[in-house]
Amino acid sequence: MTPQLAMAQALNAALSDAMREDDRVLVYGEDVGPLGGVFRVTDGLAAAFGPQRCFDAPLAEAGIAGTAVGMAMYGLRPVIEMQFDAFAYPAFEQVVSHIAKLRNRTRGELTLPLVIRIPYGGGIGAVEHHSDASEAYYVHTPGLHVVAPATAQDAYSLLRAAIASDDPVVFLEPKRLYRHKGEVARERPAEPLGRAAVRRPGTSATLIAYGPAVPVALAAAEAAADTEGWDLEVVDLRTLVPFDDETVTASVRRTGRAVVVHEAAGFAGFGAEIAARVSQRCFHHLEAPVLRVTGLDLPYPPPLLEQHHLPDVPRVLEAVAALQWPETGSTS
Amino acid sequence: MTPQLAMAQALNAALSDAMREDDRVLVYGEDVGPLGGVFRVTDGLAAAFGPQRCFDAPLAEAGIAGTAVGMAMYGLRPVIEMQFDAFAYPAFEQVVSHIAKLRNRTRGELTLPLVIRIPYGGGIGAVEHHSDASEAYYVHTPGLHVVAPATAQDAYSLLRAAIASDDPVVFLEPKRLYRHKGEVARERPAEPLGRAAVRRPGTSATLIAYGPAVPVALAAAEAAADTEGWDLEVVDLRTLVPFDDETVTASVRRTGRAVVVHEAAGFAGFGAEIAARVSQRCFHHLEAPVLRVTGLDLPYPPPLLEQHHLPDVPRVLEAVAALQWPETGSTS
Amino acid sequence: MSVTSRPGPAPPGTHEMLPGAEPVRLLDAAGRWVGTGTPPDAGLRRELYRRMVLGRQFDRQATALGKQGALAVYPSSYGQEACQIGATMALRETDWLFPTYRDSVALVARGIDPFEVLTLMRGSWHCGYSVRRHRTAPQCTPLATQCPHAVGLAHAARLAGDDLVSLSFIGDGGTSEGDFHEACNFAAVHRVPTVFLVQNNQYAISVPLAAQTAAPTLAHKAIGYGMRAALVDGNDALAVYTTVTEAVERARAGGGPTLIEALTYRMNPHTSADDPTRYRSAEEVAVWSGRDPLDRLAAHLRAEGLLDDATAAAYTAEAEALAAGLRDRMRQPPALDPLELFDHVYAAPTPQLREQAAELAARLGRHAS
Amino acid sequence: MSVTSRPGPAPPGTHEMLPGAEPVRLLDAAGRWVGTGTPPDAGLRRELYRRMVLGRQFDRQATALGKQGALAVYPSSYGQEACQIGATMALRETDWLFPTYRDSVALVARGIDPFEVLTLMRGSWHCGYSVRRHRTAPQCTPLATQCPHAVGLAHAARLAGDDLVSLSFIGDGGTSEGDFHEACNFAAVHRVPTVFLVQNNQYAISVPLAAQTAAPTLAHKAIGYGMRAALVDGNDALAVYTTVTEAVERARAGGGPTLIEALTYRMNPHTSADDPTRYRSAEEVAVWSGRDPLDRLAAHLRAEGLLDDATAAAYTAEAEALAAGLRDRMRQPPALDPLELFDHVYAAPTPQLREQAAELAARLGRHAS
Ligand SMILES: Cc1ncc(C[n+]2csc(CCOP(=O)(O)OP(=O)(O)O)c2C)c(N)n1
Ligand SMILES: Cc1ncc(C[n+]2csc(CCOP(=O)(O)OP(=O)(O)O)c2C)c(N)n1
Ligand SMILES: [Mg+2]
Ligand SMILES: [Mg+2]
Repeated sequence: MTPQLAMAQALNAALSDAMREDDRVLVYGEDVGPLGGVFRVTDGLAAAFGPQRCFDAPLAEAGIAGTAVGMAMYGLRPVIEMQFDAFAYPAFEQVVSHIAKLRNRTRGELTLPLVIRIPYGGGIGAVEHHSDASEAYYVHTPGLHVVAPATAQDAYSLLRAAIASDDPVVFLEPKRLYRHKGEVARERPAEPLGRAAVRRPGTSATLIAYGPAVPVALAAAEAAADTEGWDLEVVDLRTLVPFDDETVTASVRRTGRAVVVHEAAGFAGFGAEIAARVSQRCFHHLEAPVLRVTGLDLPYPPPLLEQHHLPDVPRVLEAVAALQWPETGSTS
Repeated sequence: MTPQLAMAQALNAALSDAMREDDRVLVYGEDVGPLGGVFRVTDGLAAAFGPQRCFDAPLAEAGIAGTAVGMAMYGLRPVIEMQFDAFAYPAFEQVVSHIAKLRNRTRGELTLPLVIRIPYGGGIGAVEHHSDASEAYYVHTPGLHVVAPATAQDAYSLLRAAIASDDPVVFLEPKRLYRHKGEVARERPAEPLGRAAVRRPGTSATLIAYGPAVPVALAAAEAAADTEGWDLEVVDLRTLVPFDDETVTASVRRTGRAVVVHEAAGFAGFGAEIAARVSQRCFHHLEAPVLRVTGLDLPYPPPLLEQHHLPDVPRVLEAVAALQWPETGSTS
Repeated sequence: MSVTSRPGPAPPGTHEMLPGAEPVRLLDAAGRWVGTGTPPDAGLRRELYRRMVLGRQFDRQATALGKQGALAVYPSSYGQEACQIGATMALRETDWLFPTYRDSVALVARGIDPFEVLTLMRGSWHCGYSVRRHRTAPQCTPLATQCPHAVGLAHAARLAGDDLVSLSFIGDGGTSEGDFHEACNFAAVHRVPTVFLVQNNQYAISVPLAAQTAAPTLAHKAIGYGMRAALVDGNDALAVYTTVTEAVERARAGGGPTLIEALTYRMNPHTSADDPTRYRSAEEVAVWSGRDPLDRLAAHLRAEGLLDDATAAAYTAEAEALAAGLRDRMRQPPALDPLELFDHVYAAPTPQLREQAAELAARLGRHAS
Repeated sequence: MSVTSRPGPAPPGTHEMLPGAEPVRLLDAAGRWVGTGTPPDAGLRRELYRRMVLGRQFDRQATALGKQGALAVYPSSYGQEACQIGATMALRETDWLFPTYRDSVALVARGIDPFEVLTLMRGSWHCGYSVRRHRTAPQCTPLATQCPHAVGLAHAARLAGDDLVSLSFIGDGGTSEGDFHEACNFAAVHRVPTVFLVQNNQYAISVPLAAQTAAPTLAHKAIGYGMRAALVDGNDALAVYTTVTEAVERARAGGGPTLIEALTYRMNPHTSADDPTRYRSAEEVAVWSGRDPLDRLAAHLRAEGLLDDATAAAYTAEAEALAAGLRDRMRQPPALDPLELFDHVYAAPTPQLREQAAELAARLGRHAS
């Protein structure tokens, strides 16, 4: 029987399996050693693999990202942790000006097998700076892959794939799903990055989501099926870059309607790219404009107000209801 | 007669007028003092206003941005210069986690009248890191205004408006327009930020552009009028945040077709937001999908190849041609 | 701006940029005065102690609220009262304080309503007190980023001819960040009237000092900026108070910045969410328990006849009243208006924010303002 | 990874973390040996000089190409040959060099084809030489960002049990950046086999050292990291070579990192686009003209009988041939394929890049590969 693991445990398993199979893989960051990470994703790795393979660096994100570049240049495969989205910003120059560009700069001579793990997003009642959703900064930076799992299995498989990739990967781990359990088959071969998954087939409209928005989209689809009679398809992007146009476009061409759901602020968020591509590629199939249900265009609110910021089932359903349904179907 | 000034001179005039009118305005950064900036935008300011009002800070962008926060907290109105887009990245944490958020954090008690000037974009034959177009990172960050002038007059007026604003402004100066001349009326009152301008009225389709892409769009419109008989409207956004939905939407509803032009990489670039908004807001008026003509999804190329990356007139015309014109108009 | 370069004290000599071989200590373990000069004024010493008692009790209450889930998180100051309060009391009202998430007790000592202090940790807003009135920046979470703010503010004040000083708190871990480096360097080059106080509590969450630096002490960083250095026993409130006062007054007089390292210990977990048994021993904690800053100052005051049982009891009672009041006020659910979210993004909401506010208002069954 | 913690030299004592009162100088102004030990091997000294002559001529040629517009930009090394070449020659072939945009002459001395060195400045690609073959990172433009790379690489090598050392060049201005701080700190804490060589050429573009630091010297930053420090006359090739060699070999033996400051001067404008008359005086330049590093080493070699007119002429001829060859090759227009742009973004182009490549190919009238 496939064991049930929480997403944090699935990630831990992925790190540990990767470290066991390939001694070039090493893990470092802040509090990832003896403490096992503030979310315990690196729990036990220092003990199992020793302080050379899993250790705490001085508290300096640019330094962590920058030294990882050097390590990758020498043939290691570093997996570094940024403690929260907002604490990756000090490393931004290293990420944008080096990590994303080193392969290109050297005409492919240097590869950069490096994974930047970032506990991602909000919804955990945390104080300021602990709930940012920063994917828009990374997806716009050519040279980076960007991954956001929504299930424990994907957390495992996609992290294995990220570590196996010869390109740098920004790996966004939805904090509020860390304790969500799911079946995790560890023997499954790592899939290539870049494939979306249809989590729920449907015919009325397509919900496009990733990371922590996927369970919201699925819940909305269930609610819509129960109460409104809409049969919503849910596409989980899994990998933001490379983007799986094929799956997304095929779905929307079939359903003719689409809503994008994500947690980050909407303005110039990743949903803008999705909506723009879908609007262009499915132009003649669309019955209604592509809508977006996203975080508000605000600095992340204090935790006691975060529920108003985060997309939830009612907001998704509201958007679906606004998809210009033919008269007959408009009331239920 | 209104004098002709190069854009760099217009910016210099704006700084100098603002400093003269308001002694809370001060200018600092790297090489902005005796040298007058690598593009000479701050030429003469140190001599005219003294080394306290215009000076060179130690070479440290986070330090420059971070000290500016403290200065603004004390009531000054700092205008800081980042030498090139890519050299603003070290300040990213200060910009995102503080500059954009301090007003919000303090429930409006602290305002943050601070301008970050960034020589923006490419097309000047410069080596790596000197030609990035980084607006997507800023426009997605709530709390920041983002401005990109395309004419000498706007460079003057919008910089005055930015300095007058009580909110932080990221001010993107198109490097390759620094030497472009135009009439500059210095006595004109500063306009509020947030208004786009129709640079060329037209009826066939709308070109939406900002900063260095505006002259390209205008040239394309002229070429189209001459050779293809299309009458293209050109909207210059001027201010990216706040976004002037009204002007843009009105134009596209009238023309029914739109092409967005910008220099940054297309994927999840600001053009995605524009295309997504226009697609949604003008859904029933659109005769064709909104297209984007942008930089390629690559690290900025070496200068001898940059012309293949940057939007140019032929690419804009190609996109316009692809706007699903009715059969009769498809050949000329 | 009307600044002229005022003649100030001479720049520091090389020896002043290096800390002494031993930390400055004015009270020995038993609270005996071992300083060379005379101790600070008796009233001040008592007041220091009183605020430490209040601070300790506040911290205990906040820790309890954290455990009960009434706060989103609480990073305790237990053990660091001498640093936080000694330093805060060295400031004038017109000076500016730049605290971190760790420094709630400093804020209470600064006279900020304890309930307002906890707004951030409670999660009802990001800052609950008036920054301007208290001349105290919001508690800063992104490590070391408050340092350049403090430097910029003090520099601006100096340009304006105002004789105020800023003080930034920072942790041992925070000194590893680039922003600390850039702030120190700017301050030293421009001789900014600012003081950096490193509370070296030996850990950055789980990471011990040895994994943070190989320097003889953190105070040894000062000479790399050309700044004065001081190393002080951070559990000795009089030593902290005196050292910070000297640095602040020298800065005020135009003598430039100082980097002070105060040696102390974080007695509690990093925050209510932390499990310190994973990375440090009970023995180590026990050693530091024996160095309690309140006990030390109390012993001193009693030996000097500055504290009797009645006064001590009065302080305790005041502290308990503070805690009880805090507890009570925390019981009231916060009055929060979600629509206020839109009010403080910009001076005036953008058209897009107005649309979003209207949508939220509609969802809440209300009209947008 | 098969690392065990090898017993290495002891960590530095506090006094070793501070530079000497005077910069290390082995040749006086007239080229006389003033060191305590014996000078480096005669062949080596001659080779140093030969490479300096080649470097100087290369630099002159590149500067001319910059002025003619054949290069996008050229940051000259003129005056800094002793630093760049002395340091580079202290490395083994297996060691790694992390240069900046300023260090073209170091790359030539490292044995990289001068034409390939200039690829970045010419603008045909971002790096023109094989990084792996030469164990030389691409020339780095974002200031100080190369330092953590050098640290990470050397740390990885140590983990792998390889006894190599990395050396990063950095400018005086670059030391103000946070990345320098973070790199130094990591290196010292983990005792990484790396050397930081600060070429203090007195200016960061237009900004003089005094606006960059108030420290007694930049080498005084070392003690703040717990690292060994050295201050050296950067126009004395033997002093640079010897000091860097010591640091490199100590690092190799497990003795940890060293921060070296080399005092020198940027004789030319910052780059071909700069106008130094705006910020420095002709007198100042003239003073440093009198301290030319080539002249000093030449005087030494001649006095020691290690350089005669014939050899000098041979070096000059070799240098002129190098420059002429460079000039000729620069005349050929670069063979660039725009479609190659898509090949190196990822290991395999994304579907989106394949689309864009096809579009560009169509525009160029070609088929995408
Ligand atoms: C830039 C940044 N990186 C990481 C964090 C996460 N974080 C919060 S507290 C902390 C440890 C800080 O240690 P120290 O500076 O010693 O202060 P202390 O908590 O001990 O008072 C870390 C890593 C952060 N807040 N900011
Ligand atoms: C992060 C960053 N900020 C700014 C620049 C622009 N810039 C290029 S060279 C330079 C001066 C560097 O001075 P220094 O470190 O002393 O080196 P030198 O040029 O004198 O060799 C500046 C500011 C840059 N390249 N990178
Ligand atoms: Mg600490
Ligand atoms: Mg320099």
